[in-house]
Amino acid sequence: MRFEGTLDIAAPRDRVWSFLTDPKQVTTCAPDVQSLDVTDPRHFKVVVRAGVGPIKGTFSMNVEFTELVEPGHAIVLARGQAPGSAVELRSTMDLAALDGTRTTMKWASDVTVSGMIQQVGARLMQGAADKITQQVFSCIKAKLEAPVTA
Amino acid sequence: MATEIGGIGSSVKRKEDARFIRGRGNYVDDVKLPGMLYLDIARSPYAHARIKNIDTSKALAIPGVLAVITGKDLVPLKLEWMPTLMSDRQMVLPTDTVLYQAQEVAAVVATERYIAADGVAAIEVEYEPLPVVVDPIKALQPGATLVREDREQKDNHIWHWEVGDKAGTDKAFKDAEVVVKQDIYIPRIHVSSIETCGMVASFDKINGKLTVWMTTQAPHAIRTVIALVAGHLGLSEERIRVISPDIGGGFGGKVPVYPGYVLAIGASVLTGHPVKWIEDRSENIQADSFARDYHITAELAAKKDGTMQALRVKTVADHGAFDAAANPSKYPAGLFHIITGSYPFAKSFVEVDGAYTNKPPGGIAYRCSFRVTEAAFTIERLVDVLALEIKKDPAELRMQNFIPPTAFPYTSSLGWEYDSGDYGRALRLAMEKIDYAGLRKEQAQKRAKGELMGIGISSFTEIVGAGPSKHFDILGIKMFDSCEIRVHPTGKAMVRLGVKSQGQGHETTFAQIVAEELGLPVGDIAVEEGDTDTAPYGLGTYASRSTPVAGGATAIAARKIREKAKLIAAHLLEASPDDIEWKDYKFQVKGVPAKSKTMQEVAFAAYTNHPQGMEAGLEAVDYYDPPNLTFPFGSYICVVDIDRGTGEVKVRRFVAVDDCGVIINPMIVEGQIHGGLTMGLAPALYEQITYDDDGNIQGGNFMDYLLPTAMEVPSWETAKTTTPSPHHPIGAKGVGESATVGAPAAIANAVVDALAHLGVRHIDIPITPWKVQKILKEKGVAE
Amino acid sequence: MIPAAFDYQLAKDVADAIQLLGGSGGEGKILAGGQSLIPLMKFRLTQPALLIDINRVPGLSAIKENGDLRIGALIRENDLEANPIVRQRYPILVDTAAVIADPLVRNLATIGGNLAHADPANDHPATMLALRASVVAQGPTGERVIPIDELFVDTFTTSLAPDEILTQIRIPKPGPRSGGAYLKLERKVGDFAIAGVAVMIVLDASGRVTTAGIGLTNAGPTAIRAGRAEDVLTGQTPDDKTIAEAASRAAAAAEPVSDLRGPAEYKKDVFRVLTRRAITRAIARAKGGA
Amino acid sequence: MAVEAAPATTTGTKTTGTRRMKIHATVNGQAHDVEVETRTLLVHFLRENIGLTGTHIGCDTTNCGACTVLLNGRPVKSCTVFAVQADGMSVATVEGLEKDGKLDPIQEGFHEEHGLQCGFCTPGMMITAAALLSANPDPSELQIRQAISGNLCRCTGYVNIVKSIQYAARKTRETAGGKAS
Repeated sequence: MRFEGTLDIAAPRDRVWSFLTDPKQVTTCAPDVQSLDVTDPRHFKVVVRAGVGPIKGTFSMNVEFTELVEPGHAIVLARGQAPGSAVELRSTMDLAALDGTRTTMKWASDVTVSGMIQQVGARLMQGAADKITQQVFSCIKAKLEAPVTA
Repeated sequence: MATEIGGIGSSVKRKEDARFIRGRGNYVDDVKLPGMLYLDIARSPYAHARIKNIDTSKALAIPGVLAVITGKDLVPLKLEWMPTLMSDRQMVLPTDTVLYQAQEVAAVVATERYIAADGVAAIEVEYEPLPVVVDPIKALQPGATLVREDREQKDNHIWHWEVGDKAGTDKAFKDAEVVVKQDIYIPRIHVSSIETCGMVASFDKINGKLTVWMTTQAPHAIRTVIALVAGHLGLSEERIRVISPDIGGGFGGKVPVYPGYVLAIGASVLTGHPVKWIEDRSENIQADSFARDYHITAELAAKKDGTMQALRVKTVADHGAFDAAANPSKYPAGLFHIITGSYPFAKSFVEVDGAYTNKPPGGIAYRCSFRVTEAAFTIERLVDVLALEIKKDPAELRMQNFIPPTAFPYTSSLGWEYDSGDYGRALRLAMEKIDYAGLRKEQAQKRAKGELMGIGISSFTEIVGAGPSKHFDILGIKMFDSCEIRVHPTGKAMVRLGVKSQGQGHETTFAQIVAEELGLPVGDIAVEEGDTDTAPYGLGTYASRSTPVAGGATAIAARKIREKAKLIAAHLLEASPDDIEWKDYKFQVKGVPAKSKTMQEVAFAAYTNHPQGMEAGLEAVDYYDPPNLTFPFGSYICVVDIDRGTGEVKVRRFVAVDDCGVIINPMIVEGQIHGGLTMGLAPALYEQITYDDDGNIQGGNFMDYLLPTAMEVPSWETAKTTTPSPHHPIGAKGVGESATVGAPAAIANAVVDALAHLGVRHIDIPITPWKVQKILKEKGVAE
Repeated sequence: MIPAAFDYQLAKDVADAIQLLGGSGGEGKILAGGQSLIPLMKFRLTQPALLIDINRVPGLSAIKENGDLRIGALIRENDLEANPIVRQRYPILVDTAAVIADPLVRNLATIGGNLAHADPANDHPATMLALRASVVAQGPTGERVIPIDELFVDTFTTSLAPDEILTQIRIPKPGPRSGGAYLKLERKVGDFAIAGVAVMIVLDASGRVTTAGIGLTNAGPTAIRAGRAEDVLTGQTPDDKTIAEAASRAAAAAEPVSDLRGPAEYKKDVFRVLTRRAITRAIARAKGGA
Repeated sequence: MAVEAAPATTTGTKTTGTRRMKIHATVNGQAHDVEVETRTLLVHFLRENIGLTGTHIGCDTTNCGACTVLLNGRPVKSCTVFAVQADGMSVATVEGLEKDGKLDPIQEGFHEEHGLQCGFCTPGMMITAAALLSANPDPSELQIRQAISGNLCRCTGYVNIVKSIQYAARKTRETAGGKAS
């Protein structure tokens, strides 16, 4: 399943860049994070609970920034599984500075779900993945636009 | 007299019902042993991936989880691979790469069923997904993703197999007045017997004996395979006992050896405890052997007047990650070359190529002998395509071409010798019973009003009873079958067979054969099967072979007993054996019917008063090597109505005329036909397993794999003709699979017939409402 | 096949259930019929920490009529289908209950669960939209009535608060000359809908439609009301043309997904066909036909 | 109906319920008091705790009906009910059909009309038939097919199952009519 979109974020590009590429910050927008374990700046493990309504899987995700090209291009590959199911998320993000205070982020992500969740919930997959992806990216926008507290 | 003793031809009520109707059946999951542990299996969500790490720590931390077995643990025991029945090999557990979704990856052994399931949920496997190939046609093209890295041959081609006169056939096609060609895809389906597969394995460390209760249709063959796989661990064949208890339906799905069996045995040997493994339905559908999945291109050459001359068929067979089909070893495409069916093609040529894909392994029967439904469906669809091409009534075209009754035994251009047949008689009876002419009139009237009604015919010829030892073996073991009969002093008998019923009623039908041959009441004859410590060696029950092969062994074993009994009778009647004749189920002095001895009297004498110099006792065993296969046939006609708004197809009527030679028990035969027709309707309209491009199974549980309920099935109408098999001891041919072979084509032909006036020639099964709707829209006749 | 472990608590009454639900920190689930919840638990797709069994809660298992029809949330589908009041004056409810899953599941499945689960494939939501019903929700601070149009928020998500329980369904009393019908196309008995259409029609003395209700099953993330299709019928004396127009508007409102139950385009067309057939049957029933 | 909450398992978190519970259930007329895990499915309770293996498991998605039993007289799929829900209730399984050595007309019908082959779906079919006939002593073929539409059979093609239930209906009506019961 493929989703894409563009976001206008009222925040300077370097701030957006440092938010997106810092596991501790970006995972605050992941759904229902249970634990985070950063192995190195480009690799981290995060356990999330994602799903739709009562159907929820606890996924332990291995995440890797496969491409980091300062200041505006990043690709992240997240692969994880829950009992009997597996999910893979590949997202590309491209940042363009509109001006000193605003950035446009063009994003695209491919989500493949396989195993039990995909079979039993096949008819709900498209809707669920779309919703979760939108939540993640609007959360990133909100966090970045929030006034920088001391 | 036959009816009093319950012999051949009488509808004896089933002896095995007594336990089933009381809920006292003894299926594998009912077996409970002291100290029994439970095994459950963790499976891959990916269709092709490298296993980077298996973390079993969380699982082992659960109280009650005793062990987690992975591929690495099997390597020192040389159990990570096992042979398939088609001399390929199959992983028990992968050591580095999974090749299909739902493949076994690790096994948990725990003290309780629920704890084992918790253990499976706690196993964390790190995968690195690899490219997937699911289309066998693409798999055979150069550069395709390689499924099997463990073979020297670095491509996905398994085998090429062909039969027939290629040059002669090509010439016939060049000279033909009419040629019709049709691509036919017969989708992947699954037997889905209501009982899934399972085993209780119990290894006794003291005397080194392994006893397993398992869902197998071929207990002896399995015992030999276990000895081959685990012999080096001390599990030699005399120390293995396979018990196939009551089986909840098999249909071919319980012939193969599945990894779960080997894991349960391994776990029992390791722990010294009995270990029970019972798979869930999703595991059964997603990982156990599939059926069909044939990509066929078929061509038929004929004269303008409809005389069929030549047949040319090319097929790609999708076998998944390992060739785990259950065919006789010389026939990688089973008996597909019965595809000339009921018609005397002068020239024919068939070729099949097997391909690996990232899907579960297999290729078992699904109630259709070996690839016989694929063959019957193709020819019976192709005949209708020809009928449409030359605008001839499909019944007339069949009648004109049938192999005439006088031509039998008939040798087909693909090398089969059909034992007997009378195809015209069966079709005529079916046409009478359903009022074919009246239906055509009704169809015309309906068509005038824009209503869509179809009439479909299928006049199939089947090939069962594998088979003559000249050509038929499985892993080298010849496909004979066996029967051992022992008559007790009080005239009761114990019969033991090398086959194993999964619902076909052997305890009744085989008792009837012995009743007929020995004149003993059927109620006095006990029949046992499935325990390799007591039953004579046999190749098991599938491909409708029980009656043709073990039935032959039973009749001949009984006749051996009768020969000895005759000598005893002569001794009792103080007459020469030459003056004794077996008549009206008694030994009579020729011409003096009053001087006679019953078998009971003779049996008693065999233990109390046998002639000196003769062995006491009255028993015999026979290993029957059938001289030929048997060729049941039939003509089916069905009527369908199509809802022009939703595209739904409803089978309004279905008349099935079957000929399976001499019938032992008409009631049981009719039951086999009802069940077979339903497993013919199911793939025609409802059942299919598909995979997306990532190898994710679609339809891997009963929510989406649609077994028909009582509401989707018409009230089947059946009738029979009887054309005995000349070479079988009692003239019987076997019937378990005929209806599953013949029905899909009848239904598909009926739907195409309903739309033929719109130029429709073919629709692949399953014929779903949206396939039909799409056609109705394109042709502008949708509601 | 084997659910994960959970804490179990039998609720004595509605207040007890609400208190348990409130205290579970969002990890508690109500167990009524269990015919949707337990299958998800067996696949471990949902693992509630606490199961609150309300099957013995009094007061939720009655069907009575005073003005509107009041159906207790614990009414089993088979009891709804067999109820004399329902069979006599609410044939649309009989149509709907009769096609939910299969007869054995319907001995446990409840009408409250069917609505609260908010699965777009469930059948009662569309029917309740057509009937313009409402539901009663009880929470720690008391009871409130939620019009059906405000109940379904998203797939598996309703406007019920985390500590509220759906206790009753209320259906306005159908005036004279009113009739309803529910049609569902399923691949076989026991399946979810490929498409389902509920239609409720009220006619005036001259045969003109005074109110029309059309609800669609499996037509999007939730059951949806085909408002523009209703508008075509309202105020008209229905003839083939208006019915056909209403049917195509209903199809236009539907946004089904392509899946094993067929391509989206096919489903949209089935919505058109079923809407036309359901309107025709509803009108016949409104005029006193079968 | 005594509900003794077994001591709540202290798993650190605030427990508001129990993971194990003693239940009292009457199965085929015999009372049983058994402690079960709350997650124990009714079908496993019957097969493993009570040892009645006549009720079978054929699927994992509540489709096949091989596990059908009567719960307080109503046929339900016992794979989709927790044993704790049956506390204080009566359960009837196939083993309870035969009374004092006399087969129920349904059992007789399935034998006489060859209504079974492998026998695996038969217990569920017969329990569903028993519930049907107690509600409708003279069902039409369509009503029978509707009633068993939640029970899958792979062997018989349903024709003889319908005949078996019709046989049982006739036999029950005859005996009911024959003697003033």
